[in-house]
Amino acid sequence: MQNAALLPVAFEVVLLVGALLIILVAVVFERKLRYWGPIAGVTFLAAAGVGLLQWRDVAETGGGLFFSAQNESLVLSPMVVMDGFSAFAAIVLGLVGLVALLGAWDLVASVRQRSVEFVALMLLAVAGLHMMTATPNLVVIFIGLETASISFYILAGFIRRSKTSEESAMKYFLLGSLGSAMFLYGVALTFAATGSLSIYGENSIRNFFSVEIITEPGILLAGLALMLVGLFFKVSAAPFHQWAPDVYQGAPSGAVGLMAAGVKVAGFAALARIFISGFGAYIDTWAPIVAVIAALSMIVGTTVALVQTDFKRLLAYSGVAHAGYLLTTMVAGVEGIPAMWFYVSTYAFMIVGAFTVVSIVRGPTSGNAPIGSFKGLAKRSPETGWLLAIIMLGMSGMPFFAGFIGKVFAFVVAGEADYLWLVMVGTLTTVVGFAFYLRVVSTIFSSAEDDDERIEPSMSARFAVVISAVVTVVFGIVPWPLLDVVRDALPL
Amino acid sequence: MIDVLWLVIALPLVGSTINLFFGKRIGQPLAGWVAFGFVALAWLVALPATFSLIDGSIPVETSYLFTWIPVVGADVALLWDPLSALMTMIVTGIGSLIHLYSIGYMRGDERYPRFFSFMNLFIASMMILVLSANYAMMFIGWELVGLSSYLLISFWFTKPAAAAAGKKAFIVNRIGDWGFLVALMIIFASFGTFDFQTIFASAPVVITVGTATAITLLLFVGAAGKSAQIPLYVWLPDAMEGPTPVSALIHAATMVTAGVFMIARSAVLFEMAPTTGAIVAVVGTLTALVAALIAVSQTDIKKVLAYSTISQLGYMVLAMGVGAYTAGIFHLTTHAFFKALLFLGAGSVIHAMAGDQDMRTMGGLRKKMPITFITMGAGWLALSGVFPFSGFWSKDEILAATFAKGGWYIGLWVIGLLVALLTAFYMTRLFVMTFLGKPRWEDGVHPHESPATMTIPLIILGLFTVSFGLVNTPALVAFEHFLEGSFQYVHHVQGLSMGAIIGLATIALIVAIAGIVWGWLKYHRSELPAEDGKFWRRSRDAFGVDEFYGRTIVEPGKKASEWAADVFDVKVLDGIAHGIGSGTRGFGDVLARLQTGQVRAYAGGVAIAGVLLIIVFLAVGGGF
Amino acid sequence: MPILSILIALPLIGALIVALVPRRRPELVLPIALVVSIPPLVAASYVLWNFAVGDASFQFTEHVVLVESFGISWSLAVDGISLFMVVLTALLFPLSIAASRSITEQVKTYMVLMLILETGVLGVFLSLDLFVFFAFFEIVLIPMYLLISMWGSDNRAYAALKFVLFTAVGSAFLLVSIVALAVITGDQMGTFANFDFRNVLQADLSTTTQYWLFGGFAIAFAIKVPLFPFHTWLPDAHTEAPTAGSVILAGVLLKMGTYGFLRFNLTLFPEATVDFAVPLAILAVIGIVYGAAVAIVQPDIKRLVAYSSVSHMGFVILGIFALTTQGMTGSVVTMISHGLTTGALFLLIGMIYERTHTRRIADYGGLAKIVPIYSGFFLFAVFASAGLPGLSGFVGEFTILIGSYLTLPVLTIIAASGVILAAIYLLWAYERVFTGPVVNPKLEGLRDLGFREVAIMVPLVVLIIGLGVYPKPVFERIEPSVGIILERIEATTGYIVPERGTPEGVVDVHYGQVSESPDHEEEGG
Amino acid sequence: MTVTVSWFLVLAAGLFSIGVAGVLIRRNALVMFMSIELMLNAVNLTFVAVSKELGLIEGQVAALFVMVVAAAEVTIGLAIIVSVFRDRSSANVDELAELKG
Repeated sequence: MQNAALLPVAFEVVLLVGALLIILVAVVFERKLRYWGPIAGVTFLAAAGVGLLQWRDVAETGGGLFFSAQNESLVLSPMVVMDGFSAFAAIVLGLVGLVALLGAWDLVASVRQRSVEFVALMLLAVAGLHMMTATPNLVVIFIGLETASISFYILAGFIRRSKTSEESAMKYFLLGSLGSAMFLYGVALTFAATGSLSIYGENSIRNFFSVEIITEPGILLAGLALMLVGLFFKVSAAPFHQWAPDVYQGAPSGAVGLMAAGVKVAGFAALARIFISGFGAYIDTWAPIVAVIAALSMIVGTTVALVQTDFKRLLAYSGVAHAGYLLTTMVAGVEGIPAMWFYVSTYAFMIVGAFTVVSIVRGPTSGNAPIGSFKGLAKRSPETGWLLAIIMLGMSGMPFFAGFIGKVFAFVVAGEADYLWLVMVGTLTTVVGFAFYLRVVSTIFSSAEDDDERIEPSMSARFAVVISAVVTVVFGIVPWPLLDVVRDALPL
Repeated sequence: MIDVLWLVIALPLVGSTINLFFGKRIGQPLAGWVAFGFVALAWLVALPATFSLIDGSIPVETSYLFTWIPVVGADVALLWDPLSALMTMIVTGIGSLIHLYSIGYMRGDERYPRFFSFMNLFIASMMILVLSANYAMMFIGWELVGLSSYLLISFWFTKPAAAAAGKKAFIVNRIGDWGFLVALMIIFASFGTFDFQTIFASAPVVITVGTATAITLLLFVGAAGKSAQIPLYVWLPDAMEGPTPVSALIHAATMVTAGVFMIARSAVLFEMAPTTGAIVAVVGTLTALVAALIAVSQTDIKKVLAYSTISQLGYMVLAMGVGAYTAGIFHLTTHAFFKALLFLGAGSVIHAMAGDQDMRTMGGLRKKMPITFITMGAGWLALSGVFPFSGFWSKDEILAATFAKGGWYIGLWVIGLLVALLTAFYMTRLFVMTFLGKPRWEDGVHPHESPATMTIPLIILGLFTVSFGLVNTPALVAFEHFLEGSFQYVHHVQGLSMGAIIGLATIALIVAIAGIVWGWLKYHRSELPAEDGKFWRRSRDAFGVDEFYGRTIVEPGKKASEWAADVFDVKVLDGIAHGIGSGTRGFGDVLARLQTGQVRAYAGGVAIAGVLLIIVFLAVGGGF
Repeated sequence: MPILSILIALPLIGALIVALVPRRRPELVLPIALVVSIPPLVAASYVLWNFAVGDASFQFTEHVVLVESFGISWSLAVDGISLFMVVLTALLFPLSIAASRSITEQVKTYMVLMLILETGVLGVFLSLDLFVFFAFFEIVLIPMYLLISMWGSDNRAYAALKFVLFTAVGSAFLLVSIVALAVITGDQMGTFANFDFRNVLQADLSTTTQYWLFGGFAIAFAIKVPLFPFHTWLPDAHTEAPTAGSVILAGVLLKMGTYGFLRFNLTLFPEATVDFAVPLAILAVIGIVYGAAVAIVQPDIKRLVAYSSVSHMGFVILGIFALTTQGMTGSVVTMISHGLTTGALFLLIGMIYERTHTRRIADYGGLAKIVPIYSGFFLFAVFASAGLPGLSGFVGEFTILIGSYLTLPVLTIIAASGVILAAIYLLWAYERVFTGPVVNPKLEGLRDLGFREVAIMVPLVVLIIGLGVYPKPVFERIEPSVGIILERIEATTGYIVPERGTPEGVVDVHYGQVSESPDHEEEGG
Repeated sequence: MTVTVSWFLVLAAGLFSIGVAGVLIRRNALVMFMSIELMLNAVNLTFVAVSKELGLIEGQVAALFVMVVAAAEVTIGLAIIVSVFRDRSSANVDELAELKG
């Protein structure tokens, strides 16, 4: 237990320092764009670098628990865990943050003066997200969750005098708070039942089960249920998904990418950490319920996406379905974690790329994005059109795109866990998915009246989309390196 | 000697190819001469082999060429026996003559080379059929002659009737082919091979009478298609839409006899199945009768000959049914000569009449075209069965064989005689209406004798028509003797005494002469007799068989297809698919409607689902 | 030399080359695409040439483990069944590309998609790893979807989506079955999962498991074939697709289904195969008759050919599930032949469509007078498709019928009637389009086929005749591979394949007096 | 009658439920938000009660953290509500239903 080492919290520290630096720079110098953009970018890169360092350190030392206080007056369980799991999350979140920043660049430019806050909030949000993955303490998970959520509430409502943006922020805030509260109550009940807030360590939940018989199983079960509700809500699994389409549609297009991607990554990491690592011994109790929610999410997500006319809502509903596929990996327990990582990390890039394209086509501050407005995109901006098509195919789970590997990986682990019915639901909803993803693809390639109206994406947005598409394609064709990596991205 | 037999197939094929690709450049009439040359060459190649077979210097043998479909043991191999030798001679011999004839007849046609290409193709196909050493290869030829027939019938495809006739011929033949095909399946399942020699040698041991009956009945379905027997004869009259040399070669002399040939080839199997024999005999007799009844009223010269062909094929089939294979094949041979002759003569007449085929506008052509008149006269007498023309000998043998079977076959013999009477009658009618009496042709038509390329074949065929019957008289059974090599596995039935034969022949002759006299009296007068009355009208409509088929088979079939296409496929099958699709969309719509946009509703959803989740957890988590 | 990997990669490399053609030179796209589509044909020919005859095992095997724990590997091989599918694919693509001159919009995209499609199809036929197979099986949808939806005719969006959704529903079941199979295999091998065909083959499956998995595979392949009643996507897809799309769809994509049946269903689940053979054969026979009957009354020439495909593919399925050497071998031959004949028909229809822009039979009439060369080719294709002996279609269907009768006599007799119906729909269509007087004035003065178009047709014509007259080289390469499938079925179930041979009592005077010594016995084997 | 920890837990559960009910029933965004705060306080009560019962300090620390988070939430929440109110002169959430479907 090297309490003194900074590395386990370096990710958060780097991002916080970056955020503070930006605000400082803004205070000291004039609020001009050209300073903090690069600073934020460098910060994200540095954060991802920290993730790599952590990964290497974990590979060497095996990681461990940090920041526990154990003297006579104060006994606090460890607050930070550094393992393959958290290190991988750090790398992914750092890179996703970077890509999201590139994607949001146009938005940053268009909000002018207030862009300082915007960029700082992005950094803080990512810090919060990673905090959810790198702690064994349930309350700290909550704090990370709230840090990220509060930042996102602001980002959603960032466009003043925009009714959609306001509505989006309001809904996100009210419902998000509700979800957070439920999660927290679940934490409290778990604490009440087990007397522990920590997943690892001496006085941990895991140890508790091995030494004590639970006298009040009801409290623990209710606690588990409420924690699940809270996290299901955050990752927008059906039937807790209803906020997502409204929020995504209303929020400024440039900002949605990080919201959608980051929350999925951290949310599933937290789910895996708590339920597989913490309550893994009781997988038989929660897995069937998770499976039902997974099936519901896939069914609801795909069928409702099928009838959407707004691209952002479509992406939101497809996100619900993707939450379902991700939950499918959960029923397999530890075996499913690599599948979860593969899926969520590639999905994060795809969804950021997709929302960046929305931002390119509809403008970074836009709310609504009717699918019709993507007509003829392949002609108006061939590169954007093709890349979006690739991303759509990636999401749909077509072979030779990352989504396919992710799905099959998920199905295999679920099949291994004897959840073949869930796999069947997964494959069939994938077909429904083809219907709406391909609709988008053919819209892109169809001819529009305003064919000549060319769209010139900015350099940064272009970058973001290209990276996203490259990830989609590369990990679709050569997924082996990533598959090897995620096999080690396991929690302690 | 039989090593070169493949040339008999290859030569016409080469001719066909040459004409197909270079015909236009070769030009008229050279293209025709090329085609003729290849067929004649084929005949020449086969000639020495035939003689060797006749004088017994070579045995019956099979010449293996190459393996066709290994898994079903189907080879391309040629069987050279008297039957195939005879057919080869007929096909290449008469084929050469008809090619020669066509050089003049088709002169001026835009697609002259194409015609000869198709004709050569037919000869090649027919040779495949005839020379095949197994059923599989026979089936190739069987279908290929169907193809050539299709191509040639609808040669003048811009005439809708010609196009339709070609299609009809092919499709009706295909119905027969279905039978043949199924027979092949049973043969393979029973014998494991298609090879004639093997099958015939082992049939009595390997298959039961039931199997033999099934095989032979199905083979007969095939034969009925090709040889235009009831109920599949309807294509042959329509086939007259083709150029007349085609009618002569394919639809009179050669292709239509393929069915008979096939039965004769399969004689061993038919011998094993007396039931089939009876059915074949009855079908043959009825076909002969029905066709003759239709032939008496036709006014189109080619239609008369067409129905006459059907009728004569009925005789041959009858012969097959009663087991008189040699007699049937003999009649096939003589018929090939005189029917080819009659068709070519008719072609000559049509040529002279500038395309008119209606006998009511002919008459008195005797003087204008004497060669045609004389040669056709020979054909007329031969077909009518007048002594000593060839038809007399061959037809008589069939009738005698039928009579010899005794029992209810006597009834068939009586019908056979009736058909003989009708045959003599309608042939006389044809001959008289065409050549005798006063000219009835319209102004501007100037009948003339045809050129030498057309008359020489007529003369040659005429000679054969007159004399060929003599090769197989009761006294001189050379023909039968020759064919014995092909029927070595067939048990011969006891023949009739010479006296009975002569007696039966006399009866037949009397009937034939009666028919001629009747016809002569009725038609050899200045005014054509009115041919009305119910019988004549029905007969002229061919008893409405085509319409009947249309009503009972074609239309309902089309209706069923339309129902399947427009209702079942679109409404039911696609309906289910669309139903699933719109069901999914509907489900999505309903769920989307739940998405009211109301924050409180969403919160309610979360709360309710949360409570449910807690309840479920408490319910399933008892085992904690 | 990993020739099969090269074979798969070549079209993809070609696609890259085509993609690099400068935007300003669209006229270069087609020639370049044509040129880059030749190397795959050369490679396929190399494989064909070096294929060891009489060897039933997989040849040219390549095996590279990709993911150890999942048992996923890059495992390629050909046997007698896939060999000809590969060659057919490699042949039809250059022809289709050459026939795509009427594509004027976004030519580059079109050609790139075509070449990607070729890679996908080759991958399907060559990969032995179930995971990789599925990936290729599924990816084929995308280029095809785009080809239909971007260059199709009026109702293309509907047709394209229908095509994808139908096939994808099948794939959904396929994927579940593959996952289950891989997991079961993995369990038995002590690893997580295993997708390798040869390992999967060793897995011990209970009868019930076989039933389920067979069902999953069968649905996917039945939709792809398409087997009645899953065929309704086919007419729409065929009709709306551009010429090359139809050619490839009919020529090779449908074969992925029948190939799948042979390679996976029959090989992996012998017990289920024996038990499900009759129901599937019944569907096949319904398809034969139904497809042909519906084809008769189609007003659209492409729809007519599409339904004829349903009929022809029914023969293939019947031959497969008759479970006899003859039937199965015939099925593979029919797969080849159908690719050639239907490919030829669609190419021809495309050629006339380029000139007249109508597919309605009623708009035509008397074409034979105006465009005789074209008509000649068309008539040839018609008869090839109708199964005229001496042409390829007959060889396959004849062998199927002969073979199927051994185990399914009644069904086969019904199936044989498809031969009659084929003549009806094809000849009637020919009659209406080509014969009679020219009614439609628009048809006057149509151009006959040019050199390029004749050059496209000639290889097909030659192959159709070649396969019809001398199919032995094809048969002797297919038969051993089919043989081991049947051997496996015999070894694991109580089923006994009716052997071709001489039944008791048959006196074999076969060439008793032969003029030449035929080396017949060796050839049969 | 001794007041055991269960009493506190039941009270907290009651408070939490009232909070949830408030969110569901009230239309005013501000009141809804207050209800959420009520839920958080119910959680705090649970933490503290359990912490006392088990003699663990963690629960009390957690309660402190939650208060801080709640405070942060308040600032942001109020800002959003004010911003909406400024635009629409109403804090009735039922009127915020443009985004749906």
